Amino acid sequence: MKKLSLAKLNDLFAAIAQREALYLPVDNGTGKAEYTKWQEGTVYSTALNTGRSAKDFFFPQTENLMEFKMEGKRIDVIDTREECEDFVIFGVRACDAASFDILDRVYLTDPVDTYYKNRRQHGTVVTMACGRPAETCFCGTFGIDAADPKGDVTCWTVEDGYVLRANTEKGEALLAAVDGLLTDTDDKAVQAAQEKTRAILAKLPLAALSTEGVGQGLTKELFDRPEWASLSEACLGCGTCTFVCPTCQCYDIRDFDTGHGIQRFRCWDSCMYSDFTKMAHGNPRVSQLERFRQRFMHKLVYFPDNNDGLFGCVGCGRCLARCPISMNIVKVMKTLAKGGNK
Amino acid sequence: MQRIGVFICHCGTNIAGTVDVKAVAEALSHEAGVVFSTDYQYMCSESGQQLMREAIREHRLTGIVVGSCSPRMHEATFRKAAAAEGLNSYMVEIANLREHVSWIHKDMKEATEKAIILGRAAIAKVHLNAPLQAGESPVTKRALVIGGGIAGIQTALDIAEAGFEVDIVEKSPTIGGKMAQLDKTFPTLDCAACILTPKMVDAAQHEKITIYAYSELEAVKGYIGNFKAQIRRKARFVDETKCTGCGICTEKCPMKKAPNEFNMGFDKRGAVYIPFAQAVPKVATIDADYCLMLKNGKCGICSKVCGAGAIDYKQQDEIIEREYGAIVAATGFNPIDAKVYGEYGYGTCPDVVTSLELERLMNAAGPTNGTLLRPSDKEHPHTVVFVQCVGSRCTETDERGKPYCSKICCMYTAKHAMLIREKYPDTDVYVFYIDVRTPGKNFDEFYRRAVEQYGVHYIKGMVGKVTQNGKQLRVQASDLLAGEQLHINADLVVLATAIEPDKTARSIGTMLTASMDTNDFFTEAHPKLRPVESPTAGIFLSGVCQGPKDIPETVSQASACAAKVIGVLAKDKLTCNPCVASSDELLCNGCSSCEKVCPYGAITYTDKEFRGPNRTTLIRRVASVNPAVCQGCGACTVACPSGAMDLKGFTNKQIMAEVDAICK
Amino acid sequence: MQKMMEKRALELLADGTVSRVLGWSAGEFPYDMTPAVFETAEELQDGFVYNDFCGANLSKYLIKESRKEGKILVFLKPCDTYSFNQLLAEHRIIRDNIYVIGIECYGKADVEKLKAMGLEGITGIYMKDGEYTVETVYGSQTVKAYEAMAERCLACKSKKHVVYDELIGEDGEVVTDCNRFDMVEQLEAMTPEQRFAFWRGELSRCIRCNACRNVCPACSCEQCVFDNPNSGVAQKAAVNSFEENMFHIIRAFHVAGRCTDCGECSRVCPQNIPLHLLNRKFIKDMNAFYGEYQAGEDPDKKPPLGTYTLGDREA
Amino acid sequence: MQVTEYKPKIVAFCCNWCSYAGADGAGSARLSYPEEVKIIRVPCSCRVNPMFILRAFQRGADGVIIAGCHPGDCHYTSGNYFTRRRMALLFSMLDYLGIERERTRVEWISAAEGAKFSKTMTEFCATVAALGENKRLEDLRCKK
Amino acid sequence: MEETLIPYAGIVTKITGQTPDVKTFRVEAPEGGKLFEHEPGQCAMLSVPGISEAMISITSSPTNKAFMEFSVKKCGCLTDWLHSMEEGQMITVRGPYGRPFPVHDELKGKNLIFVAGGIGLAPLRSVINFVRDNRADYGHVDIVYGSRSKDDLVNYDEIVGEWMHTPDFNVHLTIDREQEGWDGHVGFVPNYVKELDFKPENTCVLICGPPIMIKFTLPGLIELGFDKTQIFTTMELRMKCGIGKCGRCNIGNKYVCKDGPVFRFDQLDELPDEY
Repeated sequence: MKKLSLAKLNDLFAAIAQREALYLPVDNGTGKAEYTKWQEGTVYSTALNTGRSAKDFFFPQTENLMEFKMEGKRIDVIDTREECEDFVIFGVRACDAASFDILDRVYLTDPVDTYYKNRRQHGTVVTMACGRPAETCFCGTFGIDAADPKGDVTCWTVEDGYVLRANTEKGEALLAAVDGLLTDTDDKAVQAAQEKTRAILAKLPLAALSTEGVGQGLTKELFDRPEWASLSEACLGCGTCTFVCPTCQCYDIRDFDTGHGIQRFRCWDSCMYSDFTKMAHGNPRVSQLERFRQRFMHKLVYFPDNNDGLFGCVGCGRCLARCPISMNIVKVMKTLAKGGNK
Repeated sequence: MQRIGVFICHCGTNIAGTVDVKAVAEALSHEAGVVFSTDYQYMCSESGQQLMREAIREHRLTGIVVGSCSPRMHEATFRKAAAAEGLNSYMVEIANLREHVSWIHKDMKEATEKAIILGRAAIAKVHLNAPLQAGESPVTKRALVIGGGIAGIQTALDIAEAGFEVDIVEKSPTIGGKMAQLDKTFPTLDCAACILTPKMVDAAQHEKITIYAYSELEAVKGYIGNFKAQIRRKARFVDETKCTGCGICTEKCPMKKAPNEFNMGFDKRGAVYIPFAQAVPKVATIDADYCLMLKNGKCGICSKVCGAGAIDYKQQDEIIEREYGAIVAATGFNPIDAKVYGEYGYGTCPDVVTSLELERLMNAAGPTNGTLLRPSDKEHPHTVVFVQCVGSRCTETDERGKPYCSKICCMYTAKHAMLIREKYPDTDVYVFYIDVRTPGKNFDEFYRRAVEQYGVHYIKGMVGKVTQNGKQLRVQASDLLAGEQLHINADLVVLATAIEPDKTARSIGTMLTASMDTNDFFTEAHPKLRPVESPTAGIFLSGVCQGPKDIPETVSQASACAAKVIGVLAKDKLTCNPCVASSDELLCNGCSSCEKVCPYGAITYTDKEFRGPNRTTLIRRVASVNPAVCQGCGACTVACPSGAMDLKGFTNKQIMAEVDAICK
Repeated sequence: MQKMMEKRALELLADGTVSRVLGWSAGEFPYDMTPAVFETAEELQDGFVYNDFCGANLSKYLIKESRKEGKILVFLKPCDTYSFNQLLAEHRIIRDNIYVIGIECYGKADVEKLKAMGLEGITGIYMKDGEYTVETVYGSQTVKAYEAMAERCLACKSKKHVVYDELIGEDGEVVTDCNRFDMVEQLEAMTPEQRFAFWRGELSRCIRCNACRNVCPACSCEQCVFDNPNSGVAQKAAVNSFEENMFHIIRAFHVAGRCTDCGECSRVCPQNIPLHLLNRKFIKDMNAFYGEYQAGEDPDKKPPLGTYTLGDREA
Repeated sequence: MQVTEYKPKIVAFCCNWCSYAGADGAGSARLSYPEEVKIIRVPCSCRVNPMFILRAFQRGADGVIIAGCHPGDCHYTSGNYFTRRRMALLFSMLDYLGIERERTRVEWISAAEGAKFSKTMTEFCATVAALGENKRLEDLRCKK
Repeated sequence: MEETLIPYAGIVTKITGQTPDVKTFRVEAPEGGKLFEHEPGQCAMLSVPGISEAMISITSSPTNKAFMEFSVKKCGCLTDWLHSMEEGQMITVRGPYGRPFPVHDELKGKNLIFVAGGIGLAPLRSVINFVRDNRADYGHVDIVYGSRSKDDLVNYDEIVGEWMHTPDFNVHLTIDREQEGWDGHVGFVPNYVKELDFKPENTCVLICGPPIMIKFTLPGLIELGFDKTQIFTTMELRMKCGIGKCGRCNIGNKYVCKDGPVFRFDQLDELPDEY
């Protein structure tokens, strides 16, 4: 393990930024932190988490896939892909770091999504262990340890500085490059910090939330549960939960006529939208009930079904804080867990 | 994907002179969907249309783009040609390469580029065009003529003769208009009353004509074939049906202080009056501004003397509603107020009069019984000076006058001069003019008679000032040809004041939604080819309300106008404009935003059943548009937030496609 | 208040006046109430909650709910009654199927404000004497109620219920000295460059989640133009600055004269974009150009964009 | 050194009855105006949806002008009154967003006012040219 | 690196009108030949850039080495556009997507019954022609094909001209209502299947058509003694990516584009009823 003194944090950023683009949480002026590109003077925000998740780095809200030149009867397909530049994301929390595994399961399985892979290969993730989790946090429910996040490099805030640990080759390369700023250290301070965090985690209101009643193989049991009706009743059908969610990965492919060619781009889509599955002659998910159910069944049943029991939620709590009508996955899980034969 | 044919017209050299038509046709041939592109000398000619028709057949065209003159000119021509070949007329779009390109741009390269862009926009639109079918609407077989002057009377008579009912609405107590006030008429010098009054009587007696005199148009709704008009019948305080026109009341009325409008205020009339002997309808009218009974309830003499019991002091304005298939504006004119030209002394010197006032001073039925006397001292004038173009043909900077030529002044002044010289050969007559304009049959001969036979002094020059000089008027003027200043001591000065549309024309134009020019003359649908129609369908123009004209011209225009009206009324059904709004019921949420902005009340709402999820039925309120009532303005399409309301022929997507093509 | 509302709802359910009750149900935390429909006395007693965090405007749910069998009871705050009236004027809800109880309101709290004060790990919030005692896993703290009041409530335009069948609590008055246009005026006073920078900063955060639109009682189209592939302007993502502008300008324009300024758009925005400032600009302009108009106040009054006068100012 | 003036793209929505005819009138009278102005014919100025205006800016227009009949002269009685209200509000909103107010305009031009048409377009073009390229409402995807 | 989302541009070399609302498009690579190989039952994403993209089953057999064919019914934005196209124009194609009919294993050596309604013949045609070209590998073949009217029968010429003359092929055509010039069977497909009294032994059924047809044919087959494991169908849902990532075509945990479109009926039973 390596140590960075408190005073040298900015030097670390400068050193990284000299090599490659560095993104870290910065207060955006509305009391929320968002990932922002570091430049001299940028102040790292220690806020618990960013408003938007870190998935944008690998799965941006919109991205161009290709272009078409159309002339008369002719169509030319233009591959606009370019090799991505190396970059570092600093300060990713355990939940978001875990979300990358979930996205990988989708985008890196055959056929590989080359747009995603390109970014993933060139991005180095530096995680930051949590110190002050909030009431909306429940990453522990999905076996994620907020005190020991994954990532290429893990970082802990300790009393007199930061302790860093490289977890991967990419991480080691990063630390090696800034070695001049670091000193060797043992894991005592880290353990103390972790204990403190874990003690708080245990006191959180959602600490006891379990995955009992949901998970792999429960499609038949859960699909027709009557509670879906009341759970989905107030849902506005907006995309807030999906768009702030670090694991939601549905997308739409659209064409845009620029006047001198067709740009085909993809953008985030939401299974909560009424037109998500709409076809020329009907919609298999006719009402918000079906759409609402799809989102939670996907995270809690279908995804685990197809991914060895891994849940499609990391407990970051963003949807809890952001849903306009305060309906969320925790309420769904608790309702489903309560009496399965209502 | 449409199969589009592009036809670029040279319009002789009108377009081809500035636009490289071959290059345009070539460039547009590469646009998606264009399967045929060519240029031709005159697309609107028979052979041009033939070329288009052959191309439609040969290339199985589904859409046409013509690059030519304005669609306001030949859109209909090309639509007809397409329809003749079985292609829906509304699959034709025009790129305006003449009025909007070749005629305004000089640089060949730039004009050609612009022409190509406009062509692309038209192609982009045609791609989204859909065949449209015109609906039909019924025609109310009655016409309304607004104004009862010679124009209105002639139009009404002609329409009535063709067998259709006509209503004349006249704001004054009698029809007849300005012509009734005239003495003699040029160039034949027959007396105005002699030729006008029989027509007035004809109108009054015609079974198809109803005259609403002393009435004003209140409101008009509807559209061609189906207008609804509200007419205010102002209270005459005399029952028209009972009054015999005997005139006893007018004689006995003790209140004799009302200025007599008919005689231009030179004499007085009673509070109850008949404007002139030949008035139609010949009924008395009580002037509420002067009637003692109406003002303070004391008098009532007319009521007592009226044998027919026609006087009704309690009469109220009445509003009647009538339906019409066509409306004619024949609102006429007035001379401008000459007081604004203070330098001519009008209003301050009593012996400075206007030409229309002179008409009354010379008329046998006028205040002087036809003897020309000065207003000031009732003496014979020995020197008369006429001033031409008072308020006509003014430059833009002169805010008092009109930019146009009033057209009739040269001729009536020649007439006046001639008549004075004939009746009173001892009188010297001077005419100061800028130009003498005498185009018209026998006009120039008439003018030359005035100069050569009657010895009228025509002086090219301007009158600078007229001042009172004792009993006489001192006229300062310049003789441009002699290059000298003149001072003339005159007994009478006559101003040939400009004429302007009647003040009521503006509000009537607004009611009729008929457009007007800056001078408040009604705009014709086309200055040359459709001179008697307003651009608003079903509204026609008769007489001076469209522009200055003399009596023969007015009468011929009035008849032309009647012919156009008859053309509408003769039809049992009119083809509607298919470019109307329509609502997509699947998108409409029945919020009523569209209804609020529809000027025609064409939108109504119904509760309809729709299929909901899981075989349920939903009842929703949705808008529907009556295509016969909708005129296609599109106000509703913007009021509609969901985009349910769209306008056929000008759909959101079509307009956006044009925008895209233009901005590309 | 909650007790009175619950009691009255139980009575109306029991006597058959209504068959359902639209209110709020309890959440995981003291502040995350979800709008809910209760059909039985048990459901009401179990789950009905009303407190200072019940900010959601329930009127839009009535579009769907008033079309169902039976009458529904709805609790409306003063500002919600304006939305209700506007929906009524637009024929979107069926009045006969709704029983409106107006509830007095002196402003709702905004949990975001508490969190911005550094209150993390909230486990309980208790109201007493104009103060909130906020308990967190990191200790407890008291906060003055007005410090936690939602922005929209600080600029409340009316405490009057414009429609109701009965009232619980007092009916208030229209707030004549409300300062809701202050921020609009501040922006107007800036240079175009400053305004452009301000709005770029705000709108560039948009993630096009459509929460503002979907919560808006005025946005009740069967299908939004931005969702309709045939409209030619359909967009799904805030691809760039243009599309951000386009969406928000057109949305504001579509609700202009119909927006009651209920403030839901800004409340729900996950990116804290002050969307109400767009709507308020239109409201302010319409008031200034065409005379005072408050959407929802009088359903029979013609909206500014549905009428005109001959002497209107030029564009 | 000669500075080449910026040539803006101008979209002019003209109502069929007055302003389009006014444009024809300008043509008939050979009253020129810059070729940057391209006219789109609409039945009435009230047909112009704010979406069209934004669309034009998106696609590369630098200025948008809406021309209709004079108030009181609308072929459809009231269309231009609604245009006036809508555009007053829309333009004010654009201004509020910091988008140059001068890039948008409403003008009343009658069928008889060919001279006014030409003058208005010339002036508007010059105003927009002075502002330069539309940056604040541009869509980079549509730039070549 | 290959990216499946990036399509090939292909030339539509031939357009054949099949019925009033169905056309068959022959697509070839610009340099000639096929854009890619596929298995019977697989689909491809056809697109006209700027218009839309849609998943269409490949109706030609993999044994056809010269070109691919797609039969398209006019029912939306893209299909409307395709129907208005002309020969020589280009479109884009990507794929192949999805799991094919198991022609190399489960179906091999079996008697095959094809049951199709309307445009539902399109995916089956690929299998039918594959079977004709590998005749020795399969047993007896029955084809039951029905449509609203004679004019709505897709590939009529091929059926009458070729399939009817293939050894050990029985083609049973039916139309919904009596029609002049039709002396064949009249009636709905489900009833006709029962009337034909097929034997379940060593037989597999491949069925494709409108949901209502499938719904009523299935019990008939069960009645005749067929097991759900012997019956295969192919599904259609809204698809965008074609590779199980965009998230919209799932039924439960299965993605139609990746895990389907071909399903065996016993597999479908495992899925929730949301299609």
